[in-house]
Amino acid sequence: EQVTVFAAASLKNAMDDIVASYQAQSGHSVVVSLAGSSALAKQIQQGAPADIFISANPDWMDLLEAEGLLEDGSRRDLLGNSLVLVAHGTDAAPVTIGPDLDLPALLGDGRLAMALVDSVPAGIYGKAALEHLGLWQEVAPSVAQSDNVRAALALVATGEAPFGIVYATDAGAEDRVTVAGRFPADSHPPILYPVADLANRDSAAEEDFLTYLQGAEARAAFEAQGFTVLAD
Amino acid sequence: MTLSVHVKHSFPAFTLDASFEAPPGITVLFGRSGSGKTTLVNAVAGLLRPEQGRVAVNGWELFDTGARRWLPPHKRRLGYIFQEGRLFPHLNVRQNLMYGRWFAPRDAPRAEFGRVVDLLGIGALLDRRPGALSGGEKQRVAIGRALLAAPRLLLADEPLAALDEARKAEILPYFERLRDEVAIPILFVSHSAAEVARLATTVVALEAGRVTRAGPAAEVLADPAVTPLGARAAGAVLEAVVLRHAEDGLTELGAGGLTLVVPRLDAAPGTAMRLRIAAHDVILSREAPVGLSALNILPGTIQDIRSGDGPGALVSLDTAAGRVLARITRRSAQAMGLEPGQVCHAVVKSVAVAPDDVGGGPGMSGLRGPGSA
Amino acid sequence: MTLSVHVKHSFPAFTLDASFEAPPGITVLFGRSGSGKTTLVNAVAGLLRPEQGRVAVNGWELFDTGARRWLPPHKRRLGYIFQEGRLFPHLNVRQNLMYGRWFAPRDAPRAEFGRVVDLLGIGALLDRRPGALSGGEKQRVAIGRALLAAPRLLLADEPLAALDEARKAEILPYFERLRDEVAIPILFVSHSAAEVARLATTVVALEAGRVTRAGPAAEVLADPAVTPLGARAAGAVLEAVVLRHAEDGLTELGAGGLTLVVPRLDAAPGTAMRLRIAAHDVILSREAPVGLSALNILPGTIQDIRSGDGPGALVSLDTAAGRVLARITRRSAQAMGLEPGQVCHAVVKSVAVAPDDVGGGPGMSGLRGPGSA
Amino acid sequence: MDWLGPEETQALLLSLRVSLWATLLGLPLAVFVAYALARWRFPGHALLNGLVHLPLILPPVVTGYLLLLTFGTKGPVGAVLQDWGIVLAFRWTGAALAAGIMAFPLLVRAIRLSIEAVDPKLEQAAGTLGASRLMVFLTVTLPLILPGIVAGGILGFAKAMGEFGATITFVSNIPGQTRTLPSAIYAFLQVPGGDAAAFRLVLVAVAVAMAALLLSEWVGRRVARRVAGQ
Amino acid sequence: MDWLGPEETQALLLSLRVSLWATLLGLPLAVFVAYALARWRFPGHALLNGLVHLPLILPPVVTGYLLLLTFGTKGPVGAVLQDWGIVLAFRWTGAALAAGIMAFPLLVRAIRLSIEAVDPKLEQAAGTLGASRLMVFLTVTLPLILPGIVAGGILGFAKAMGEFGATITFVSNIPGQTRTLPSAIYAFLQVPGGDAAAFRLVLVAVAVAMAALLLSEWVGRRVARRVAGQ
Ligand SMILES: Nc1ncnc2c1ncn2[C@@H]1O[C@H](COP(=O)(O)OP(=O)(O)OP(=O)(O)O)[C@@H](O)[C@H]1O
Ligand SMILES: Nc1ncnc2c1ncn2[C@@H]1O[C@H](COP(=O)(O)OP(=O)(O)OP(=O)(O)O)[C@@H](O)[C@H]1O
Ligand code: MOO
Ligand SMILES: [Mg+2]
Ligand SMILES: [Mg+2]
Repeated sequence: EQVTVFAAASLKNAMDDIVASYQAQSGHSVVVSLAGSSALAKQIQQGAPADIFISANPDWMDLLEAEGLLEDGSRRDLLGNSLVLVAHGTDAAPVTIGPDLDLPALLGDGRLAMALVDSVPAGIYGKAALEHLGLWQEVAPSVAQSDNVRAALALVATGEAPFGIVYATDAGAEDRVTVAGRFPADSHPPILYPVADLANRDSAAEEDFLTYLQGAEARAAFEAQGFTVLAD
Repeated sequence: MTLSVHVKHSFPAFTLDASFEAPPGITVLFGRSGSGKTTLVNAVAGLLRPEQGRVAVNGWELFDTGARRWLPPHKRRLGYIFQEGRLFPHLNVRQNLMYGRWFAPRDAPRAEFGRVVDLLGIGALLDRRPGALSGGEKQRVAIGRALLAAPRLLLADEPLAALDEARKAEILPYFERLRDEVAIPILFVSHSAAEVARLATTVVALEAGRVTRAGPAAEVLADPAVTPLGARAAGAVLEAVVLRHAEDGLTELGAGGLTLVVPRLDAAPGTAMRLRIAAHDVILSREAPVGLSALNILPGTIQDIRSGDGPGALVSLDTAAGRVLARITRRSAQAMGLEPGQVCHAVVKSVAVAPDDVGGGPGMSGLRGPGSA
Repeated sequence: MTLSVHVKHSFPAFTLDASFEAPPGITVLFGRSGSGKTTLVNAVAGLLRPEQGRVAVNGWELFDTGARRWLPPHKRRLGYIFQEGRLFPHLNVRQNLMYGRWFAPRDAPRAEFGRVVDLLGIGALLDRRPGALSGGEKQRVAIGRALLAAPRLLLADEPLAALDEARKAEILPYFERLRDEVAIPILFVSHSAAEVARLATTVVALEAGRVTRAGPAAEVLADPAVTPLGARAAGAVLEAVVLRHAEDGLTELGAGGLTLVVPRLDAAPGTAMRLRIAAHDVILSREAPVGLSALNILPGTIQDIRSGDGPGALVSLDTAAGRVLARITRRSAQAMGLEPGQVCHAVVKSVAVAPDDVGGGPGMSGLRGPGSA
Repeated sequence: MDWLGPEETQALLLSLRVSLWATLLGLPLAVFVAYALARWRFPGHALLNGLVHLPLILPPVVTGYLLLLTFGTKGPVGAVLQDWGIVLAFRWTGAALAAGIMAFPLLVRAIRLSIEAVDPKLEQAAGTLGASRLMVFLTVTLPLILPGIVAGGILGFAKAMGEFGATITFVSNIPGQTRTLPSAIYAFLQVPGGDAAAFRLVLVAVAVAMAALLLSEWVGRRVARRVAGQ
Repeated sequence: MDWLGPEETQALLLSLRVSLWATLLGLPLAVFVAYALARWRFPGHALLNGLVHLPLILPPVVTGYLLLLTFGTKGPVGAVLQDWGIVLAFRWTGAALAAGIMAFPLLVRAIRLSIEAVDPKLEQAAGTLGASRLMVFLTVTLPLILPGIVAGGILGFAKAMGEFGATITFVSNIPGQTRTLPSAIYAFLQVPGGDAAAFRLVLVAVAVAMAALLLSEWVGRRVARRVAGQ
């Protein structure tokens, strides 16, 4: 049997590993469509042949839920993530992220790279965190917004922007940047990746894979990429 | 009437308003550059939709703005030789030539491909593309393309302008044959006096978009008041019959009991011919001249002497062979004391009756073809 | 030599290998369609880079493959009248005409704009674009464009082919004036016997890419062995001086003590002229003829009688006015018992010396301009 | 293609299939539309012209979203097509539709330019020789605009090979069905460490497109020589 | 534009500025490149041709990334430009560069097609009349290819108006500097419930592009009539 998973593109590496091992052991086949959460959600609204949706953004999942497109009770918060401040270069000095951080001084006339602060989750979380810390007002004019976290990270990696705010999962694997500091978890709403079974058709394989996603092997794969696994 | 044309159309700076009726044969349209010849032909072809008018060929209406009838060009069964070639650049010469045939009805009478190709001397070009042909080569292919389209109406806009005299002399008889044998009506634009004189059944003169004169060729060309092609175009046409071919390369023709000598013609004795004698090639003599190199001497009676502003005078002479025109100076006319009613001799050099001016007469279908010209 | 041309070039199915030297004046290139005329002119213009050759104008080398010299076309100071017009579609007629002037050196002698426009009758077209001009109108604009470019070498590829006789008659004198007054070397392609006879200083005959005959016009045209333009081209050129203008519209010319009468010429008494008498316009008479309408009778001695395969014979007669050629039938020659050495009379109708065949002679710069022709 | 994994090979082959179909099916329609725009005056001319250019003007994501709304299984057109057994949503056919629509303005412009360069006098000449309007088009206009069709075709093919935004929005990114080369590249770029793999795929895309380009240049030159009549 | 907020008006004006500059600056270079590709044979012909088409073939994100690597302040070209005082990163100038590069293949193709349709015999004629190659180009070729330039221009302008992926990747999204209409639209589409706002902006983009299109049609028709010589 085949299971189609619509997953946020940032989960690619983890999903690749999980799917490979799941297929080997279950005999079912799993295809994963990777795109932005908004695109995937809209496609599901339009009747996409997806069985499972993993969103990088609770809002889109909320929407689908409100429209009754989710299997009742199937929604779980699968993963968590955290925000970090990255700096260009391999030996940037660590900073403490708190209300006292003089971010403007740190930036100089450089830019702070973020994902779109009003529409892309990483940007929304980042802005919320900065606002919570009282830093947003002074830094807002210096923010360069990218359409996704990876593009923001690329700006820091190439040195176009001296600093950026990205997910911890993204920062780890890029060796042209250093993690200068971590945002306190309470400085922003929890970063959640909800998963749900979609209400179109059901199969045993679908249930099976959902369970597998929350199992130990999946957990290892997710954690290897830097995610926090929330399901239990 | 074979060809009935009534066309009114205005461009910003030019108005065409032309009407004429023409019998079977070749209708030659002439007039100065910009007088509206091409515009008129385009209207007949359907490439220009005139504001008003009616054109019919052999009673078949091509369009009639009054009756709101309009045949698109491709239904008019035309062979149009354009003033500017218009060969298809992406097709080779052979394909250009065959183009019209693809669309002609199966049962249409077809010109023979090989014969047309030979006539036009384009056999060596068949596999080439038009892009690198010489000016005359292009024009010849364009002629071939129109001839091979099995047209019911042939439109030829200065088809021979780019050709050398020798080539012209080869192609002209083919048009005559179309006129006589195949009996396709032909609308032919020409600037050349020789072509007009030779081919025209009907002559239509255009000036600034209007027809200034239209009528049978012999009549229009013999009218001293009309010398639209220059003084050299005036002339008379005689009907003659081939008598015999002499060994010295000359052919003797009989016309009204008189004998005329011309360079050898390829026509069997007994064949009826049309001879054109240009007015400027005729010398008049009061007495029967002797010891002259000119072989043709036609006695006759002066009908009329017309003189215009210039130094010339046009004398019409009634001879047993028909009316002959002579263009002489007023001074000579005075010196010789010429008067209507007098007897006089027209002296015509045999070589002045050149091949260009000899054509098969109308109504002799099948007797002479281009192959024998 | 003004114009020195040596060109070798091969196309897949055609090879041009032509050499000639021409003195100042107009060099007329003729030959059948496809004989290589345009190719040769293109090589002179630099539009074709021949495999081998050298072209020089008044000693100025345009190219020499031996010396690896190559002037690009725009440095050659040309006025090229193309066989196919090539007007700039995006420019109006005035801009087309002025185009060459933009690039000519300031101090180049310039044809007067208004005069050229008047001559060509294109004054009413100046603000129009070429797209909707008639065939002849386009050609006239193309002529104007070349003339106004202040060229040092004029190349004219059948410039008059699309024009009516009247228009041709108006334009021809202009080329003569260029030849005589402005003294620009002109390479002129023509199929027309009248044009060749009238304009040519030098005649170059091409056949299948090779020069078959090249030499002074009078010589080539008077050579009965060469009748490349058809029998009608043979003729002789006489030098004459204007004597007086009679009231009856005729002009009397003196040539070697003999008087010739032609239709009125616009040239002051005393002006030297060149008259061409076509061989087929001459009748011979053993006796001095009387009572004939022909006004010009030139006594002379037979020099030579040539006859070819055809029925014709070409008789050269030495008269006081110069050599005259007569084309008659062999039959007449026999009947009249003509022999070299005999005295004979050439009868020429005055009107046969038509305007087309009268031109200003060489070396009479400034005496006649197109304005007075 | 040893160094391409099976998924990547799959993406490459899919991209080729999608782009070829998009171009091949788009061309006839593009020729028709270009002809109409170049030669006919009709009410709605400006509207049609605008519609053709729309995919160029809109951010690809918007085009994709509009496609999803229209041709999705719940969309007005998609539902009808589905009744006929034609499913576009989330199939490679839908990817071809998206690529075709994104490439369409490029096809039309190139072809229209060529049509406008055809001398109507040649078409008239064909008409006088008995060719109906359709035959004139087929025997004269069409061969003469071949260079434009080739140029438009390669432009469209290249665009289709690179199309991403509209495709991923309309038909998602399903391996084997709708995961084209650009979508695969996108996915690699979204995760840490994917750059190398992404650039390998970029090289593949470039190589393929270059090959197509060279081919089209060669064809174009032959065709042009033919049309120039030499 | 009452119903557009100040930020949206800003995005619209920025998009117009970026697209106009991208098109206007791209055109002369496109004419030069198109001429070289159409008329000259030189080593690297195929390479240049490929390079021109590259932005079409690559997913826009990749193009944007390559731009970043090349024209960023740390990139080889960007660093040099910065020494000259030209900064592209995070500036509208960079957005114009991205848009221009994405539009470039469209400009070049249209113009190249037009150049190939110019009868070299007219250029030769100009040469015989004394015009040097440059003057022939300026007085004959250029006016004759104006329809192609107009067509390419509008195509490029439309593409520039819609360009998003390369722009946002290269110069990010900074209100007033690099937040173009498509960036704004994209942002709205990323949040649930943003459709309405996005579609309002889409309508604005469409209206502007349609106006440009109508203008170009009108200009194009005038120019074509001029060139057709009537
Ligand atoms: N580019 C070319 N490639 C191949 N053959 C050519 C090329 N240009 C001319 N020819 C051939 O060379 C021959 C001479 O051509 P050219 O144009 O010089 O003739 P022409 O004497 O000017 O004839 P016309 O009086 O018909 O204009 C022709 O047979 C022509 O087909
Ligand atoms: N489409 C047009 N728009 C405006 N004027 C035109 C158009 N077509 C022709 N004319 C004008 O109408 C007149 C007649 O043109 P036409 O082509 O019929 O002349 P023509 O008798 O064929 O001349 P030619 O012997 O020079 O070919 C010319 O003055 C020409 O400029
Ligand atoms: O129009 Mo795009 O930015 O090539 O998908
Ligand atoms: Mg005409
Ligand atoms: Mg020629």
